[in-house]
Amino acid sequence: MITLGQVLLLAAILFCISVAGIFINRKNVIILLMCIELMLLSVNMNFIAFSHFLHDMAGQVFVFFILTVAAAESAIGLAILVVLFRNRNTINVEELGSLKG
Amino acid sequence: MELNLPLLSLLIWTPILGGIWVLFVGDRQEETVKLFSLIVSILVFIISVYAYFQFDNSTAQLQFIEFREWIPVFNINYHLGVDGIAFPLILLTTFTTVLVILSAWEVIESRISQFMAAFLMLEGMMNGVFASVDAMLFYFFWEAMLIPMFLIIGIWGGPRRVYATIKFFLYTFLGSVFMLIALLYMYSQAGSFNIMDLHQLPLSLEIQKLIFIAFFLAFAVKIPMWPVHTWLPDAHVEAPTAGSVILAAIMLKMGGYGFLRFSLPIAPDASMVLDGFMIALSLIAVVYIGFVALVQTDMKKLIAYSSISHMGFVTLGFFVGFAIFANTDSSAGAVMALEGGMMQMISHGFISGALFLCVGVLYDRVHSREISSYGGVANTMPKFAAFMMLFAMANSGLPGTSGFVGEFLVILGSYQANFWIAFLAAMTLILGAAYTLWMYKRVIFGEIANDDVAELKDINSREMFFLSVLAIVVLLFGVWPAPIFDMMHPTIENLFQHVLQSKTG
Amino acid sequence: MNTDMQSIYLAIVLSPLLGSLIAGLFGKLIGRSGAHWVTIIGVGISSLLSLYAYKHLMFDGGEIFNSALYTWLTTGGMQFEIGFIVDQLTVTMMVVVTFVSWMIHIYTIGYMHDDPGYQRFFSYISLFTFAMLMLVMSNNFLQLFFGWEAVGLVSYLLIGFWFKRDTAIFANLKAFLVNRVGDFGFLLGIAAVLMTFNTLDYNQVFAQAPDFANATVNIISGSEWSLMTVICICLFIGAMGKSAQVPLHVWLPDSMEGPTPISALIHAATMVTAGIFMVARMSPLFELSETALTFVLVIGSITAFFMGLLGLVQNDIKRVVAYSTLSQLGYMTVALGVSAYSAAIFHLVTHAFFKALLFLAAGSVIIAMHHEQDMRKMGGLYRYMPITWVTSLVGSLALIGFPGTAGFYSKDAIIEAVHHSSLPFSDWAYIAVLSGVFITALYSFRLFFLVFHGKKRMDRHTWEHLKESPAVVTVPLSVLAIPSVILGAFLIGPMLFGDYFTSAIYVTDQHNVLGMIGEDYHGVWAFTLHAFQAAPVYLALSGVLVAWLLYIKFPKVPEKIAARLNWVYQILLNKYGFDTFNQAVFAGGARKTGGFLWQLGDVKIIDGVLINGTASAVRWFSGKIRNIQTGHLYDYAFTMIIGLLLLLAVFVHHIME
Amino acid sequence: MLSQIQLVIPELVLLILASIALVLDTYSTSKEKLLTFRFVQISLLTVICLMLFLTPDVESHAFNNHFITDPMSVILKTVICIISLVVFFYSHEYLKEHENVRGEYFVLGLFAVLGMMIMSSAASLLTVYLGLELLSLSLYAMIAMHKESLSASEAAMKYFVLGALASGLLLYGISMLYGVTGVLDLQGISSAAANSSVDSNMNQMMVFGLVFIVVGIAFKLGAVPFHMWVPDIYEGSPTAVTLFISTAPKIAAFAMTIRLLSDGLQDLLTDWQGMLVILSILSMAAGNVIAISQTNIKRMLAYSTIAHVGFFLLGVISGTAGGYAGSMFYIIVYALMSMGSFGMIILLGKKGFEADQLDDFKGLAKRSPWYAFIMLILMFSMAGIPPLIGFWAKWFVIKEVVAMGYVWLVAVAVVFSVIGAFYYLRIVKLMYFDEPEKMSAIKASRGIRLVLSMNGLAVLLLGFIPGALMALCISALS
Amino acid sequence: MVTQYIFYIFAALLIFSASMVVTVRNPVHAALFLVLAFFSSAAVWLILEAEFLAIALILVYVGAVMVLFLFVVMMLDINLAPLREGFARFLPVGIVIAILMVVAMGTVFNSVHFNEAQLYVVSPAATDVDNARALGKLMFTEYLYPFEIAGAILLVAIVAAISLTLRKGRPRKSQDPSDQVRVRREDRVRIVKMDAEKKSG
Repeated sequence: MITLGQVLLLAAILFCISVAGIFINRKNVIILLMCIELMLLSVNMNFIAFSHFLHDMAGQVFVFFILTVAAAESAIGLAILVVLFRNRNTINVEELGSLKG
Repeated sequence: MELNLPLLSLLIWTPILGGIWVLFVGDRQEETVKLFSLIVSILVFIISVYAYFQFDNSTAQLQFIEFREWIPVFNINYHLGVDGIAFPLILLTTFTTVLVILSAWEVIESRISQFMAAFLMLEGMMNGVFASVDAMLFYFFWEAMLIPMFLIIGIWGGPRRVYATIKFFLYTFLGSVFMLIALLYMYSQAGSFNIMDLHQLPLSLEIQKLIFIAFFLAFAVKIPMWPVHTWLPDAHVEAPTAGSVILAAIMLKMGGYGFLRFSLPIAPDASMVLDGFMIALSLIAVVYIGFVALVQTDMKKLIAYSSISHMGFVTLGFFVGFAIFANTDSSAGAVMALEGGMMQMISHGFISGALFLCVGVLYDRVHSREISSYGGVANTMPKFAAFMMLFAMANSGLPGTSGFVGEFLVILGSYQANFWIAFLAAMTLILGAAYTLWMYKRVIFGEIANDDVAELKDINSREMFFLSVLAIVVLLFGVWPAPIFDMMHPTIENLFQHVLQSKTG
Repeated sequence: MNTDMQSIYLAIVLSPLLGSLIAGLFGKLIGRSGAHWVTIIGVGISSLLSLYAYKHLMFDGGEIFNSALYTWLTTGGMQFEIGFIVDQLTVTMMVVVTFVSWMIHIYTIGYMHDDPGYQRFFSYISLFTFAMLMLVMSNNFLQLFFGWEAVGLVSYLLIGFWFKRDTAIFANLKAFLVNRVGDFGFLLGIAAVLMTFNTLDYNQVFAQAPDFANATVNIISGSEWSLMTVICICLFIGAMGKSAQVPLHVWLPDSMEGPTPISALIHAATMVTAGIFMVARMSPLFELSETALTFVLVIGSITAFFMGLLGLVQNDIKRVVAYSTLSQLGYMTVALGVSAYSAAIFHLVTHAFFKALLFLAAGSVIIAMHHEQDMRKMGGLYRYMPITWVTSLVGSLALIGFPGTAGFYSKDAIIEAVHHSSLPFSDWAYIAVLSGVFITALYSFRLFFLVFHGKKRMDRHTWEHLKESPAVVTVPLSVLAIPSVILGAFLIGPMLFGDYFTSAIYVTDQHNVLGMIGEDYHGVWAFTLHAFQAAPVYLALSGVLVAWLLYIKFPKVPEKIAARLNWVYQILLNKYGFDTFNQAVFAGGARKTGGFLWQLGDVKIIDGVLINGTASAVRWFSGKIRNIQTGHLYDYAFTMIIGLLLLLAVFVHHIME
Repeated sequence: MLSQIQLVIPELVLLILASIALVLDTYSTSKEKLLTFRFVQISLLTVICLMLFLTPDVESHAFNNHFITDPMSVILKTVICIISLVVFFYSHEYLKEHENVRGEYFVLGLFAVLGMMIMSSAASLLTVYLGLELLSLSLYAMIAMHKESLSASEAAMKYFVLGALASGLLLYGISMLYGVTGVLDLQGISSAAANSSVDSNMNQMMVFGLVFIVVGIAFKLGAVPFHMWVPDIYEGSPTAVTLFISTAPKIAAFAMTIRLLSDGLQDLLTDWQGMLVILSILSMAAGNVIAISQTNIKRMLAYSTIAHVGFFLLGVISGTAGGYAGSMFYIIVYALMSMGSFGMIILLGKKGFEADQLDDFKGLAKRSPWYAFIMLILMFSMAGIPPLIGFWAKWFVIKEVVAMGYVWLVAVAVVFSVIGAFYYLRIVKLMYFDEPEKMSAIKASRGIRLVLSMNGLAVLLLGFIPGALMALCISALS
Repeated sequence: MVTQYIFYIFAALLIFSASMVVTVRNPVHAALFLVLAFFSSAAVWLILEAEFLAIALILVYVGAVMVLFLFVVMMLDINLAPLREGFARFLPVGIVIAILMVVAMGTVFNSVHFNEAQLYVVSPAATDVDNARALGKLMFTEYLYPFEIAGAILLVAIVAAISLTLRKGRPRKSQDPSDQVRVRREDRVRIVKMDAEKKSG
């Protein structure tokens, strides 16, 4: 039988990967967005695990909302990406540094 | 006749409202602005004089009390009242402001309305500081004052005005915030900001020490004491004449006032423990700064330094009391020293003001404050030379001028504490005379140094007026200081009695 | 009775003040003549009234006046009052001061005749008279100090009267500062008095004084000092300043930069004697401390002898007289030291007259010489200015103490007194004053011969215009000459051996030297004859003789001596190097200290390091750490994660426990 | 059910009106989109009125504890709406000047307001999260809406990524809390937290979640080290949006803080206190120090915001109702001040020219004494000098902290605020002591002149009579 | 027992694909790996008896969101050359941080041996309730208010996405002198950090 701890650990690892992804990725904004998706995924994993072991639906409901929001978020994110690309003709993260200091 | 006016409120708000009105009139009608400001200041002075006649010399209690709720949730009140310590300073303020406005009459060309407004508001706030019984109200005015002064120095000041004014602002601001912490702490203990309540608040010695330090930072910067005095020379030098006068004549006094109103009565035990420290600093101010003043080449700087050294006498007078009491186990000498300090503050108000006005008179003509660019002024400006001689002598504490009284009493007092304190304090007799008269010699005496001096016009009637008024006052209080002492005596007597009771436990 | 005396005394004090104010403030309006009239009248009134007061007190047996005018201030249960005491001592001083001053007012008309600052000058000297009167008539230390400083102020103003001259304004600053050094001690003395007696009123102080005779005070921890000694020495330091005792004498010779009438009035007759007067006034205190008296004695004798020597090498006519003043002041101080207070006052009075006389004579010479003061450019004037010649002869005789002249009695009395004194160092002092007599004679007649006799050394133009000075000059001379001769004979009896100063001066029996002398005093005539069996007279005469030999008979010799004893000569020329020393050490030292403290303390450390240092440090730091904000997303994310880890770390550690 | 709906009427109405506005926008053809703008303003006014008249001041829950209305929420929501009203006004002026008026801008603005209102009266972790997202998403879009501006799109992207990261962290924390307590509503959580003090295991788990939640809050507030977005977004976004971001959302963030930390986790006080102390000190230090070396006023104000947040956190740290009231007062006052400051930048700006360099303020006192004076008031108020309201804000907060006995913390705070005073003074210096580079007078519509003046005077007058507002804040949290 | 192994397999797959997402250069590949990640996690969810969400994840995410991603990647024909450059030097940092976090979290989970027993409230196991129905039921009763908000959020997303990407006609080429005059450095010049040229040989 799987224990809660294992699932949490899995989620944690996923979380860490996505976080690491955000700052080791220095080239492509799209990958950043994907990392965010991963992060949300790990959070969902947490919720579902808990709701499973608590025999409580609330967690799943929460996941449902997270999915919704994530969808909306990625939509907007991509839209911004498009605008950005139209302005600069690149989505290279490293060139995204005119505001600083 | 006994008509019940809210005198203190009038003293505070008349000038402030006047100032606002002046702002709105703007620079278009210069004459109106000047005239109006003058009238307002004179009016305020008259009110204060009227108050003087209402003032009851026989009691140490607060008078002219006004009380309104201000911020009820925190029991902060619009609570005014004056006693023998505050009231003389208010008179000084109202008196000086009139002269200051006169002195700026033809001198300030740009933004005259803002200038006058700044001074009127300043006057109101200064009266507010002296009249507040509620600590927060006090702090409110205390800090608010920085704004107009900041602008006065910064806008109408000399070449290095920006450096000077920012230095002035940050210096004093840094000092004051610690006072605020102390006040808030005591509020958390006492649940009230009424200074009189705070006087009664029992505090352990350790806490008292911290509170004392906090207040010390605020007041030592303001008065100023060595080693936190370096803002003053810069501020004085760069400020326009009128600004220097206000700074020297009144702003510095707030530090002294603070010591009397807060440090001593609120932290008496700490004051007693730390009095050695305070005395040491005061003596350093007297001697060290005396020497420094000697070598100044800029008249205003020189006077600024002499102010610091005179303020050293004030603090000495305030804090030597414990030693005196310990030595003579009678409060007589201590009270004498305290009152000496007070007197020193007041007379210094007149004298330093007068000296700055004198420098201003020269500056307006030659546009230099350097001693070296003068010499033999007496040849072209005999009247002026006479006045300046008087004030110089007063500055070096000549008997018969008000400058003597304070120093005399403080020295007499400190002798009762310890021979060597008196010895060092008395050094000022020599140093004071040395730097003042040496400057006088180089500026006023001698052959005509250069063409500027040769073309000098002697003082006009306006300058004649305010210089002679000051001269009269200086002499009057020199030969008959009794009125001032009668005014403050009960309060200070009472203050010292209070200070002698320990508040610990 | 008392009240109208009070109004009289007030009039005495205020009329000069009034005159001064009018002349000073409205000088333009009233014009030159107006100025001198109003002041002369003012001083005249007070002078006459003083004479009346003298009569009232001395002959009509009027009682001593002592009361307060008004309360200056009240603090700490102490009252500081302004008030007068008029007793024998005071009234004597009043007469001297007002009379001499009056004479000098008149004299000034001539002397300052064509000076632009005419009104100012009159205003000053009247003001001085007022201040001096306040000083002598004060019945408490506060007012004494007021007068003390006020006369100082006026002397400052008058020395610098010709404020265009660098030497003058240097001299007046110097004079004021040196006096301040004295006042420094004086003020401490007053403070000590107040602390001890809780009052500043003379009578109360003197009344309590004996109780504190053996009181001690702890100045430097460990060593107990006699309280009275401390008080007296402090006070005496003040006197040293005013009365130009070594080492605070340096200002007096320079003060000759002032107009001659001033030198006569302030720096010979009156102000400089304030110190003497003060000590006499304080006799009840000084009597309680042998140490203090000895101190006074030593200082006095040093001044008397060594300052006299300096007179020998001066060529400026006024400076010679100035140095003689110094040494005469030394004599008075010596008298004080041996508790012969009345002798001191006696000498003060006589000296006031004949020294004023000498100065005015010198002044009159200077007028004739068109303000040339170098004696080497004079000579043979007696033919042209007889009155001046006679009067200055009288003055000089009085000065050297030629039997019969006023100076003779007072000086002889002092020498006698020292002779009888039993204080330590008194025998040393005796030698000093004796040899002083010879020296005095020598330099006085050196001056006399150089100026009035021998061959004319002035340039042609001056020579042709040589003539006697106008009446306004000569009249005061003559008027002053009379007392210079006769006054001594009149006063010596009552003043020294009579009960002149009944209550004003107090001497303990073991110090009462005058008493001892008094035992074999049998009237003026005997005293005078007796003098011929004593050294002083012969010393004086020999002095004159030597002077005659050196400056009339063999005028070449002095140079030879100077050349032979060059090093002595140099020392004397340099006035024992006091001035150089002060300039280097005190003046220079103070400026160096100031510069050092300012540059290092204020500019470098406090402002440079602490204030601006902090500011620029913050600025620099700000400029550096703003670069944390690289503008790159990944760095931001990184920072956030680090922050998260930091918090977690704090907290993981927290759960490990 | 109806009674429940009654409680959410303001939100509901706003939602409906926003949707209507969306439709209406397609019909408003004018270049200035006056129709939409007016409508949006009116709808905000309506909501304000509803708030004042309908909502009961008693605390009451609805929708299975997803929604709460209590005095605090009512006051905060009202303030948010009022501020947004003014902000939209400024924005409209700005957009008009730059000929870039977009109807969606205001619609999204309304949705953002809705999000803030939801946050203010969120009673469960879920609603907190959703409200937050509603707000953030609208903001991202509003920034990016200025398509031509390079800096705007960059800012938008940065804000988006970091914001997503932050909400991810927040979610992780929420999931932990949920896992430990098994509930989502804050009441339940607080009761669980109360028990957690006995069960160490659970306590640790909760604190573990708490860290993530604090991070989420810190990001929203912009506290160091989660502040990195603030300067870039403030500088990059068009001033109109910066103005918005720097005002109302801060208040929402305050609501969120109180909801989560006080309503939910008051029992973990000691734990989050520690974390906030670190954040607060770091923020005050970094904010004040870095601001000194800025040349772009928007960026400078961004750093000053960070510093203010540090100060604001002090009140929360004290952990008492008084302290929260202090923070509330502080944040409201701050919103007022920063509104004015950015309004000033808008006033000075012209088409194609953002007056966002410090030097653009040179000699303003000569060009226009009155606005220089207003700016002077604002700057001194930010520096915390009486007689201006900014002083009372600082005063209130440190008073509470002192009362809690953290005097050392206050000492640190005041020292930094003195350092901070320097760069406010520098602006005054530029305006008053320096000569203008060009003497051109300021030309702006009467409306903005009026509003700006009111704004400045409010800062001044409230300084003389801060009592009422203070009392309000206290009553809100008692 | 079996489920456990299945869990392990999918967990491994999930972790692998996730790490691929963050490491591969080509965004298309990344997107595809992400899809894989979603699939595997969906599997895990099924094990955890969240059937509806598992399906939703596949349908909504893989079906919609990921397609959107791919669409964007394709639409903006980004030349991948610059994006290919190695980021190996940042990898270690990332790994270190990742490890750190895992350790941090791991310690927590170990220190608190999580299992049903230690959870706060464990409601009785719901017997044979249809997961989808239960969810739906809750959605429209207890969670009505959040549901509404979610609606609003989606609306915002739509509005935003449209108004951001929609272009009104082609951008004008005409030039505006005032713009050119008032142009600011920040808008025109972009400082791009570049490594120094490598010396060949």
